[in-house]
Amino acid sequence: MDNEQQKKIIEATLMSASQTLNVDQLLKLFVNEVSEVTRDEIKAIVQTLQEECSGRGYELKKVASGFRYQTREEMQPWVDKLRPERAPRYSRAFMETLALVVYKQPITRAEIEDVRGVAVSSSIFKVLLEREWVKIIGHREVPGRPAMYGTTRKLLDYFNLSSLNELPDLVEIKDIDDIASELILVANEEIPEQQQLESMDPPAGETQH
Amino acid sequence: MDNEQQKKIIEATLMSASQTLNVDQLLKLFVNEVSEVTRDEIKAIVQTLQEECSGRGYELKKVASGFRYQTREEMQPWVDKLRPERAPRYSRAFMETLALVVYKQPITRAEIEDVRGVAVSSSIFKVLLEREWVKIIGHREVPGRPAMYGTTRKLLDYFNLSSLNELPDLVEIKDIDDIASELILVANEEIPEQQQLESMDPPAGETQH
Amino acid sequence: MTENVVNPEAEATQAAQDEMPFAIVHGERISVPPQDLYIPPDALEVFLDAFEGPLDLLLYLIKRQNLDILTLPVLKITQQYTDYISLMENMRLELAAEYLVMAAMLAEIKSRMLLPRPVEDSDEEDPRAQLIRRLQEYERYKKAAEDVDNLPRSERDFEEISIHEVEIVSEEKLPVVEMKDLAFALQEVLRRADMQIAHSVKRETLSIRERMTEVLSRLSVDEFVEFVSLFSVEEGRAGVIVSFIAILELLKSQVIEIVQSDIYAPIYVKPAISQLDEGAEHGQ
Repeated sequence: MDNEQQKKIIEATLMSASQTLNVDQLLKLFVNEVSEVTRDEIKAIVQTLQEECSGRGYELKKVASGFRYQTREEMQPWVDKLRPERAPRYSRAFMETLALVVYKQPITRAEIEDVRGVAVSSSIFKVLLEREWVKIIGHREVPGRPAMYGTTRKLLDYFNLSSLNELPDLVEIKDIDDIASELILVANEEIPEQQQLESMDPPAGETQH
Repeated sequence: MDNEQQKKIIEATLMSASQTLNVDQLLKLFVNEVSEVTRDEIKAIVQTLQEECSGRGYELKKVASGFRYQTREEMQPWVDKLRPERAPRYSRAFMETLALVVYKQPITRAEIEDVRGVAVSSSIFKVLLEREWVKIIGHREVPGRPAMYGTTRKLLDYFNLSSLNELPDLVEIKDIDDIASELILVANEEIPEQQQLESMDPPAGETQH
Repeated sequence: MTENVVNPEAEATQAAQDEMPFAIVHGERISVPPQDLYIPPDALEVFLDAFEGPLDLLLYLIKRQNLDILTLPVLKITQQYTDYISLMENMRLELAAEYLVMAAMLAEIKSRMLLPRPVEDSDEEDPRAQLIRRLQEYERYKKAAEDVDNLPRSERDFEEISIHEVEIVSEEKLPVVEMKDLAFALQEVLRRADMQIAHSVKRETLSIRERMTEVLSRLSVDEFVEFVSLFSVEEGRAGVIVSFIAILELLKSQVIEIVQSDIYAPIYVKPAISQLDEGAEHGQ
């Protein structure tokens, strides 16, 4: 079997797959075949296929759990024209809860509620767990042993990411920062300097300017 | 919008569609657009897309209700390799019927029904005959001249046996554990890989005949 | 979020972005809800959904004040906040509870700012700083939620492609039968048969059964088979006996017939079909 044939097989498989496939899964296409195919060869073929998508309406994308063909984003407004149903919308409460799990995992529900200042409805967790975007990754060893939540590969897949690293950075909210520093100035006039500074230091490592 | 862009839109739409799309539907992609697209142009674009599939693992196929991308037939055996096969199973009635033919041949349908205590559906015999595991080897000379069934060479081949004698003699054994252990012995020696019992370790080079 | 939420939310956002559409004199005490915040009571419930909680509301109010938290920070905010939740209280008690906690906190801060600070309290953190840190953290994740929401998303921003698979009929999809299954099936059916009646299931060696099938198979091809040809010497004594018993069994069950035209003439075996036919023809 020549390289061209292998490429066609991988292409047809990825095109018709209803889920992402990784290199290990693609390797299984060629087990027990006379001509052995290596991981590196699979990778090279996938890369060739990716390059061949250039200038087409679709692309071969690498996301967290593997590779998949998908339409290009700029095509979506057009593709949508033939679709009667709309993609689901998610509420702000849902997205804020999700963002907290994404950026502060592992995190308990109480911790989420603490940051948001409001109770998180059970239905939000139900949907997050049902969609397998979020999973319970352990329990915090405090009274009640609350579940700690973390994100899944499926979530990354859904948001077209291959790793959590690709998420936008948590931004420093400038205005409030300014408020804080100005507050220190004002406060410094009122109370002794050093206590103010201690209490106002932003948490280490999160500062970015 | 140039022709290239129209082609990409049609390509992405057909690729992501869950059903076939015809020219009329594809036309709807471009309604209310500044540059009007005609039916003939759509047809020409689709034809270009079809030609561009040459040498690929998939094709753009025209079927009765429209166009759809699909895997090439010669790719499908490969694509199928990754599909988790849910092994179909035969019913208990089927297995008991087969067992009776194997162990009590030549046997008529009435005799099988007699032992099983219930009627045997015709479909079971149909499948047994279609798989060529069982054949009619004669007729019993009683009223109605019922067919007598026996097993075939093909069945022995399937179980990798050279003679029915190599099947465990089960009639007298009442203890199911004995059967099981006896079967494992037989299986270890005889059964080709794909039919092996899950519970069993692969025969470590001890095969004997 | 339901459809009717969209408008108020958009308005709220709009208002937050605008440079104070209604003039509020710097430092002026506010005794009524701000104009752009005033909602007819029957619309309040809808409006409430625009905020994700007390921190969200507080953030909004601070932004509306153009971040002028320095000169009259807590006092003014507290005023607005309490005005706001007093409206809310009548409508949505269960929601109002969370907002009330925040109001209490604001009131505490306000009171502390007013009171002279005792020396021993100097260890304590400025309650304003604590509140600001909470607000800061909340806003940070509020922004993160927007960022995540803006990420290209399956279904909304792109489609996963899964083209049609041509179906090919493959014979390999036939069910797999293991010998084990066969044996268990027999065991099961015999056990049931035993229980039903005294159905006699005699021990019969498979070799005889198999030979019976073989003999019948040959007879279905050739009508007449020479008796001797059914035996093969290579099988040895045991094999010959098996064949012989098989033939006797077949004879006994009237499946076959043995004919010999003359003494010492070759013995033939044939299917018993003709016997029944003849019997019918001759009236017995």
